[in-house]
Amino acid sequence: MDLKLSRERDVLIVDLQGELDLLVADNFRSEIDRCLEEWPVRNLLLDLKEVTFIDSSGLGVILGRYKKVTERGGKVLLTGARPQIKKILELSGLLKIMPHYDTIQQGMDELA
Amino acid sequence: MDLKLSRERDVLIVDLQGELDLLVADNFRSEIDRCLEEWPVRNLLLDLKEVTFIDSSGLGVILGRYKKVTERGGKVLLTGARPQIKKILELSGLLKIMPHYDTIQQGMDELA
Amino acid sequence: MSTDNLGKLENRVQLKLLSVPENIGLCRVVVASVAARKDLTLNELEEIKVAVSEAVSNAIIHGYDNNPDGIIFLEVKRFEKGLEILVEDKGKGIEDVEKAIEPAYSSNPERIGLGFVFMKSFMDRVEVDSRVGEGTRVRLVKKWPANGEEG
Amino acid sequence: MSTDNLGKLENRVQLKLLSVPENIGLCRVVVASVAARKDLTLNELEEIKVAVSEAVSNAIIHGYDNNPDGIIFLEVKRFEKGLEILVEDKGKGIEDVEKAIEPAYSSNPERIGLGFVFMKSFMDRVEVDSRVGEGTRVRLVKKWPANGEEG
Ligand SMILES: Nc1ncnc2c1ncn2[C@@H]1O[C@H](COP(=O)(O)OP(=O)(O)O)[C@@H](O)[C@H]1O
Ligand SMILES: Nc1ncnc2c1ncn2[C@@H]1O[C@H](COP(=O)(O)OP(=O)(O)O)[C@@H](O)[C@H]1O
Repeated sequence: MDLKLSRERDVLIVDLQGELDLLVADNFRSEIDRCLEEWPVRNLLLDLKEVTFIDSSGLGVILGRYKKVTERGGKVLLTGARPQIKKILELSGLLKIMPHYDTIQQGMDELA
Repeated sequence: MDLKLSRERDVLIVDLQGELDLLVADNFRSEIDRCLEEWPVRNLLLDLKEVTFIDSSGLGVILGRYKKVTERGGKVLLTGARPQIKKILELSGLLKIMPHYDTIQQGMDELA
Repeated sequence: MSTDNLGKLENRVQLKLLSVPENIGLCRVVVASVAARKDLTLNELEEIKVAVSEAVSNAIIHGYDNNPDGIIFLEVKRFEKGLEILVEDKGKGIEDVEKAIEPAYSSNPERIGLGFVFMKSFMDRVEVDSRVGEGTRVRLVKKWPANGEEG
Repeated sequence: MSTDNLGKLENRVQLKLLSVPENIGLCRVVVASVAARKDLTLNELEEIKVAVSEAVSNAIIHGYDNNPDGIIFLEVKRFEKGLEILVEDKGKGIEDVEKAIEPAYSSNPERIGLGFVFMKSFMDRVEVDSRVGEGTRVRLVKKWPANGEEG
């Protein structure tokens, strides 16, 4: 599991890669939280294009970040999930509270 | 493990793919032997470009085909092996009796 | 223990491993490797991997409270007609299994309580056998899609 | 049994599997997965996989004479300073271990006798413990490259 963090306007963009399970959940959580604290960002975009596996431990971290960001008045978007990953997101109910777009560009347009 | 067999001039060209171990050795042996019997070929070119793993069971099948083909006056060439695979071929001594070329084209030129 | 008529045993693998998070991925890989010889779609294989990941993660987090010295047992049996997976820990056990498997229930406020939901959604059978102070055993069964025989 | 000072145990996985050829790849995958957390080069990882493949293939072909009902034990321990692998069968055993490990020796005319050669080339230690009629145990040790400390 690798993650790359970048900022565009007031959006923290996280490019997630690999398998998102319990092994990497702590690291994933703390890296994002650090940037949410330190950077001048309001919204969060998680790009899941390169995520090859996710289970409830990974979803838990996403949901936790969602709570944190929305409490401060921000929005959370997901982008690019592969069909198998998207199915898990749907089943978990996450897609009812966070929209999913095919590309980062579409997500960024939505936040503009 | 997949293999594709084709013929060009008097050369049986075998495109090997995947992991070449005991699991696939029997199939690998019998497919090649069938073509050596049924097709009007004299020489054998094994393209290892897509081989991701080989151990002594796989090498044994190659050596067996070498004996069969050279007994009938033909030649056996290897092509395209990745560095890790080539190292195993070297260590086994196989490269002392069968030349290795980087591309199928180079191998075919050699047999012309 | 219920019996599923899964036909002839084709392969059987048992693992004993430490309760460390890096072994969750290992369990997925082992199950996928044993399962993969069948005409499974990639999607079905992914779903089986999620179910295994949940069961093994539970053993680590809940069974052993994240203690890395616990032992997890994994058994994978591939039959002619399906796959059977057992995940077992000798950890703290579950007091109320009925409640534990309820959607969104978790004893840990940081978790989302979907582990059993995923196991049930993705497998044909989920059985939980647990004793407080002794441990938990989860049995997961996936039947291969009938290849047209039964329509 | 010799002792190698490999430092602290980081992970330990034991497998019990049927002596069928499809499990050779599974053993490679398990060993690679346990080993991979270190700064190993891809090349070293490939070499370890070859060594494991040879030991497990031998258990199937020689130990159990290709009988698919045999049981193979695989244990992988990752330590701070290296990897230890045990491959064990309860098969026919080796009469003359000295001869068996000679380069190019094989009791089977269809094989090339390089299994032990590869194990010895790719691992830092190879130990064979065998009793006729009882089985064979191969112990393989790989030390991690010292990261400059002693270099
Ligand atoms: N192996 C186990 N040992 C002890 N308790 C368990 C085990 N597996 C599950 N549980 C209990 O069942 C609850 C629900 O599990 P699950 O649906 O996987 O959700 P989550 O893991 O998010 O809590 C857990 O919170 C825990 O209390
Ligand atoms: N697990 C085993 N059980 C019984 N005999 C074995 C075992 N492993 C190796 N041997 C013996 O040692 C010989 C040499 O093994 P090896 O170097 O791997 O070459 P090969 O597998 O090509 O024969 C084998 O031919 C066999 O007689």
